[in-house]
Amino acid sequence: MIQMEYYLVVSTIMMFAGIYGFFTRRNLLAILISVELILNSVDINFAVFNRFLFPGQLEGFFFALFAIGVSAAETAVAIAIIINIYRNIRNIQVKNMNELNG
Amino acid sequence: MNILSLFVLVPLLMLLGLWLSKSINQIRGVMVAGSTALLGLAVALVFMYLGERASGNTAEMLFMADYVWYAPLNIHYTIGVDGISVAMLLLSAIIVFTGTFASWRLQPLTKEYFLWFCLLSLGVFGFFICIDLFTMFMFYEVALIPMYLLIGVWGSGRKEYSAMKLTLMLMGASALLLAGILGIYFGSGATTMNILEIAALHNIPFEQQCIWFPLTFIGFGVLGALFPFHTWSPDGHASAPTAVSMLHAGVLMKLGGYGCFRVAMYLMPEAAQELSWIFIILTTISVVYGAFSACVQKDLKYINAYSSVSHCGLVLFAILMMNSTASTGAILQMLSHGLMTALFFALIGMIYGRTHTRDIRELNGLMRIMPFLAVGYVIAGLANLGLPGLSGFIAEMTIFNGAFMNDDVFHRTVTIIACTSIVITAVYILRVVGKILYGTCTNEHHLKLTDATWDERLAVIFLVVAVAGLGLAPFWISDMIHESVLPIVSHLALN
Amino acid sequence: MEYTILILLLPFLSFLVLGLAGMKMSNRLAGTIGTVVLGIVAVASYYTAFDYFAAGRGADGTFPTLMPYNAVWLPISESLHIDMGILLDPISVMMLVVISTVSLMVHIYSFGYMKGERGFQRYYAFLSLFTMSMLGLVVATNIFQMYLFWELVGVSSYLLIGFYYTKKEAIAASKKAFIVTRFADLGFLVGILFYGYYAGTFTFTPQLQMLASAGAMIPLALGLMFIGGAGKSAMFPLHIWLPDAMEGPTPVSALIHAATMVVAGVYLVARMFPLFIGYAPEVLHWVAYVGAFTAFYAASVACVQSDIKRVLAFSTISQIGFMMVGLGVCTSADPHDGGLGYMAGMFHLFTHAMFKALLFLGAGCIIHAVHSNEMSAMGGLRKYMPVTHITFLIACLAISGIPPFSGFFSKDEILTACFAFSPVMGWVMSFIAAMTAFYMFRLYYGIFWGRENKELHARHVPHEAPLSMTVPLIFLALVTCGAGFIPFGEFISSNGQSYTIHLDSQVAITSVCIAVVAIAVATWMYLRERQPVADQLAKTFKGLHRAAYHRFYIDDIYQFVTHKVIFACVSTPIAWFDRHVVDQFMNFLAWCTNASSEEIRSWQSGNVQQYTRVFLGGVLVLVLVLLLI
Amino acid sequence: MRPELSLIAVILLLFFFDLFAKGKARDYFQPLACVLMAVHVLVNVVPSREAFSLFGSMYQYVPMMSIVKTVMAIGTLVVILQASNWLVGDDTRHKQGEFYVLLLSTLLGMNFMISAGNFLMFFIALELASVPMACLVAFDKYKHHSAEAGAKYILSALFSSGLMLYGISMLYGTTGTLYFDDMAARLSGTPLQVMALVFFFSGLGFKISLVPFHLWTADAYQGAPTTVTGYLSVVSKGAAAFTLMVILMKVFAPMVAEWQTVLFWLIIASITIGNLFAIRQQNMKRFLAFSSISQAGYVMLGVIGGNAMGMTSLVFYLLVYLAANLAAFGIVNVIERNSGKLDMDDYNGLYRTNPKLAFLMTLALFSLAGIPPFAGFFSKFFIFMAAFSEGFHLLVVIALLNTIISLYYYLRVVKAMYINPSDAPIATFRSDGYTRLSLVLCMAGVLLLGIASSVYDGIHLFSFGL
Repeated sequence: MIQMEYYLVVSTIMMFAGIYGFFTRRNLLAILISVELILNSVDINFAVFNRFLFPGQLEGFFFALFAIGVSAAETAVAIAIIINIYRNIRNIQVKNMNELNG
Repeated sequence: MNILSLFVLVPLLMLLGLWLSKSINQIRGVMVAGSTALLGLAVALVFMYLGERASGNTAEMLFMADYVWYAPLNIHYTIGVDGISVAMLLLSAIIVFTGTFASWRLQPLTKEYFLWFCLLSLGVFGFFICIDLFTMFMFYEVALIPMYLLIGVWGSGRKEYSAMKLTLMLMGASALLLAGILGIYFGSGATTMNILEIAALHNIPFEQQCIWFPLTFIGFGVLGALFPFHTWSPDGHASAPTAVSMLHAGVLMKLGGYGCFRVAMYLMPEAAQELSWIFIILTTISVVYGAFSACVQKDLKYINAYSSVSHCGLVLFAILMMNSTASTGAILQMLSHGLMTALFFALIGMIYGRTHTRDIRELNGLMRIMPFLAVGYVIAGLANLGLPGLSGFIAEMTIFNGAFMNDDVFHRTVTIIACTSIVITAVYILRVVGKILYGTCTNEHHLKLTDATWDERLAVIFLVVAVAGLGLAPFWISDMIHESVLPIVSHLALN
Repeated sequence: MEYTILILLLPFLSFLVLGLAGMKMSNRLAGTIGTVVLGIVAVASYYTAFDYFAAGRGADGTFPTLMPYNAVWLPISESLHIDMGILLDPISVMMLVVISTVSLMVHIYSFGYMKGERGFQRYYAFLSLFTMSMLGLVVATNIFQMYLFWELVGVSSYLLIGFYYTKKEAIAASKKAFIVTRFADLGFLVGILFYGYYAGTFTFTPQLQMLASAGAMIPLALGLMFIGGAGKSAMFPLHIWLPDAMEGPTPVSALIHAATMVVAGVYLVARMFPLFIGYAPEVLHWVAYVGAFTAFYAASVACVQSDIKRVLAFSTISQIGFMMVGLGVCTSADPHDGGLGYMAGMFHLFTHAMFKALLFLGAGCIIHAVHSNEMSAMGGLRKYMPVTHITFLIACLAISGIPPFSGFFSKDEILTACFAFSPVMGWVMSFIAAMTAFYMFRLYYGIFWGRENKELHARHVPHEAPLSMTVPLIFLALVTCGAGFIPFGEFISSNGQSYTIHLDSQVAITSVCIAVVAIAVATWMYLRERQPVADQLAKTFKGLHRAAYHRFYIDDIYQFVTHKVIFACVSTPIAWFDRHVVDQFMNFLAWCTNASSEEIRSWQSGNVQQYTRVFLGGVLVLVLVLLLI
Repeated sequence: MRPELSLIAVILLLFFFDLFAKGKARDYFQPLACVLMAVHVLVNVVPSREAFSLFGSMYQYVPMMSIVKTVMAIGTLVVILQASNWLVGDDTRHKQGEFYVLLLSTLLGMNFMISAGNFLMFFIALELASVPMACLVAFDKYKHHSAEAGAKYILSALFSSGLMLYGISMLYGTTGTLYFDDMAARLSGTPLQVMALVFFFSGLGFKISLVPFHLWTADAYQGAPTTVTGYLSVVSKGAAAFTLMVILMKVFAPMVAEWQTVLFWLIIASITIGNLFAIRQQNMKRFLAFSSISQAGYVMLGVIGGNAMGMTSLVFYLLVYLAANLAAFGIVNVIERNSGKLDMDDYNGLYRTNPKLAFLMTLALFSLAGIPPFAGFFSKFFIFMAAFSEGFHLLVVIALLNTIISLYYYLRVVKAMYINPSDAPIATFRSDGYTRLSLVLCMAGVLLLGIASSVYDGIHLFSFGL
């Protein structure tokens, strides 16, 4: 029987892996993927908390489901915008995305 | 309709009229009508006030009216006047009236100029009639902000810099002031922001007073050119157009002294007693310091600005002496300084308008060229150095006598130090008069300059008469003021 | 005696009329208005004097003090208030007479002297203003009213000295006069403040218990007031403005800087005399010492000046010194026992006003004739202008103390008082009297005899002055001859009781002898064309001579103090400090804000990853803050 | 539930109009949208008095919420009015429909967010409010800046919602519920919950753009179409601020000390940093972005007190801020449309050529700077009062001193318009009717909201229930 802590460790690792990726990737798509990592780690959290701590109810699970759905929508929009950028400047490097600054 | 509200209504109507007016003559018409109406109102108010008092009405404030404004926040529009505010209203009306004529031929954007001008006077009048902290503060800021555009657009010299500096310093002060007002209100636990009620409750904890008193006093004091927060004044005055300097030095700087007295000292007497020595030192410095720095200035307006620092310093100095005589003197000094500085700035503006320089090294022998303005200047100067028969003398004498009534070494010393300012004043006034008016004119461009036009003459004569009138027959107004400062002073003396 | 109000009102009205409408009038009209008004005022004052003294003494044997008018002008506090009114007592009445007389003479005289001057109307307006303020000063019912008119006098003197406002020297002189006296008035003011606080009133008759409780404060107050008096009366070292004041028109010098305004200080001391005697005798003695020193100093300077008006100015200073000494040497209020000086001083004030005005007006005629103040331009004028010559001689004899001219009597009384006070003082003052005689006759000979400036007089022949100028001379000469026989003590004495003047024979003889000797020396030195002795002396005592000629450099010291110290070492640094420290501090705050905003610009790099880093960093910091604190 | 329903109705109507309207009919799109929004506003202007909750208290209602929703709706209406002259452009004309639908669905999301009674509900509403917003920000798809701004916005939004979800998950883990009321009862302020609070806070802080969660703001504001920027700066910010207050007061009541500390520092940081950045901005939109950051700090002053006065003054502040800021953006927008100029230097001498616009701009800026007699002064004063009454003296003084800096940069614009000379000022032009109408609305707000105390009193009437 695997205890909750292991799951939490995994999710936490995912979380910070995602954050690390977000901070370091140069490509917008890669960043998007890292974001997905973050969101999924959260989903794991919800599921695990629900399963281990409050087994009587389903709030956590549902939250996870909704979160997945919403994040999918977000990703879709993000990708649309990234494509738009690609149309405009023919690449999707983060470093080319700093015309607005100061 | 309460007569006091008219003081706010008339400027509003003037704003409306200016908004609608198309031609320069319509604008002038509106301004003359409005300012005359205000002057008439002020005079009428004086007589009504004296009549009320004569008929035995001993209330602290007369013509009181109270309209609830923001019920949830206990904010009212409460108005009422005592002798002090009546005197100040009269002063403001006179300055606005003369200021209108002093800016008779102003170009360009005449309409906008007078719009801001009216907004400024609206704020001033509102401030003097209100006895509700919030409303007072609101009108105070209303009076401050038009200054920026008036100086920035119609000014001269480094106008952007001066305007920005003046506005920021004064607004900074009013930020402190706002904190002070909130502190007073919540500290006193009053159910309204009415000054009289807060004073009557008289239960702001001492340690809180020690925080809010300095904030409030400095907040108002900056406008009263309190050392070392006076530096907006020379630049501001130097860059401002004539009528704006008049209004600013003549009326706006008085808001400072008035506020210090009516709000800071009145509502927080214990802290005033406790901390007065700091501010007495500061004001003594500004009295002497202003006079000394005026001695070596090259620009007429700078000289006058520094002398204003000195004289307004005397106002605050007298207020801090905390006895009825000195306080009466302070109010008299406000009146007299307002009138004579307005006169000074008016004349300087007129001279500048002709010679296009204010550098005393480039001016000389004007007495022969523009005798009217020159004589006016001499009179203003004599009033400034306290010639008996003109307004300066009575004010200063009352102040010094009052200040001398605190018979401890500290007060005596600072009083005597302050007295020396009258000598230094003589020095710089005579220096200027000798340099620019006397002698023979060496600048051939100045030789064919003309003397004052009718509108300028009107403004000057009006102010001269006011100065002389106050100086020759001070007793009635001094009585009026004296019986009005008594409640505040007795409140200070309570503890 | 309600009509006395006219004495103040009329000159004021004429000032207003001439000041406002003067430009529209012709010179003649303006002058006439001024003179006529002054004539009325003079008549009124004479009638007042007659009326007052004729009314006789009260039960206590003194003349009563009357106050026809006294009204509160400016309330200071419950107890203190500044009043405006008219106070009549012997000295004020005497001053009324003096001022109106001299002023009237000057008004008439100016007709001729100022003929065709630009600003004739302005001149008469200022004269009226001055007369009004001076009269107001002497009839003041309280010290503050006195101070008020005191200031007005100062201002009108300023205006009159600076009458020729296109002349550099005139401007400088007027400024100097005003500022120096103003500085002295500061003392006066503070003195008044002390007096008002401790005596509890501004009137001259405070309650005694108040004074008793005040202790050392009353002497202090009186001393400070005396500083004010010293300023107006040109006591050393505040005398420096008076010689320069000669830049004004000569009649003005006669009126203000010889007869009336400069004796205001003496009048002030006399006015406060009861308090001085009662509560501050030591201060009174200091008054005497200051007066004596001033008298000596001025006399010594007068001996070497070449500008005739300056000589007269210094002789004025010296004579005022005499009056101060007269008041100062009083040791009690009883004229028979140490109180004589009071009467003597007042008497000398009276006579001096007359003959000094005469001297100045005469000098005016001379300057009018030769268009110069320098003795070098004169000499031998006696044959050109006889009337001036005679009257001038009379005045010189009077001031030198030769009987039967008025100066003799008054100066003799002063000397008597001095000897009564201490022999040293007596001899010192007698010596100064001798110097007086000497320099006056040096002047006289220098003008009317001595070496004549032939070519100048050939180029432009000096002529006798017109009638309007000679008539006042003659009138004043007559007064000078007769005034000595006025039984002055009958009217004025230190305790108000009647006092009959009797000449102390040995003092009288010594003083006359000394005077005669001095005159003889002067004659020997300056009468003839060639003046070897004088030149020889000037050569031998070169340093002393130059020093005296430069008035012992007192003016230069003042110059140094005002310009080098006040302006260069105080004002300029303060102005600099204001601009570069106080003001810059505000700008510095603004600069800091801008600089910091430039500093943090990089935070907004435009890189979204950096944004989120900051985001996360902020979150973590907050968590730490909350958990650790 | 009324506002949401009527809003959904509006959305559907516009959606179908977009589907079926052809040819000339499409020219009535603009007026139709305006009318429908106006109707929506009118329908909801009077709130129903009593509080209630629906869907097992997933949806909660107190009258104040409805007031805020109405305020937001008014803001949206003004934005739509201002959008007209931009939408009729060639590259946007054909997608007006999308604009309205997206815009209004974000508004719908905000309405639900305000009334949320459960974290799931709240999360979905929040995303509904922010995802379409990204599309709006990137609406000018041929402009690189717009796309870049959209990308930055959506990425930051994803990141922040990730963190926020993480926080919510911890809350869930420690309390076992997602319902606000239950959670309030079970919170005890354990370290984990404190951490969760901060994570959650960052999510809303992102939308309100509080420092340090603000860095996307300037870029997004600058890149986005001006009308969208106005919407972002006023409506979404306001809704988020109010929601934050609701949740802090309802859910995190047991941890009041903690969130007050957080707010304390965030307020100081937001006001100061926002001001410091705003000082030297040239681009007007960017400038207004930073000013809105510091304004957000002032708004939070109403929250930190956590009392009724604070709530009232907060809503009042939002209303006034809406009027002033939308006026400013409207003017920036119309100038951009007519002259393509966006820099402060381009405004030099504006008063000579377009006096009316310049004057309105002045009033709007004065109101933002909090200068009487304009509404901004009152709202600022009241919000200071609210914070002061709870004893946050130091905080108020700091905020007050910051007003000097803000005054400085607002005056910079005034200076440019009135004082600075210009050889090539913006040419005189005549703005279209919609814009004028919107400006009139805003000016009415700026001038009257303060003087006429009835509005404040009205809001005060409903400030209960939290």
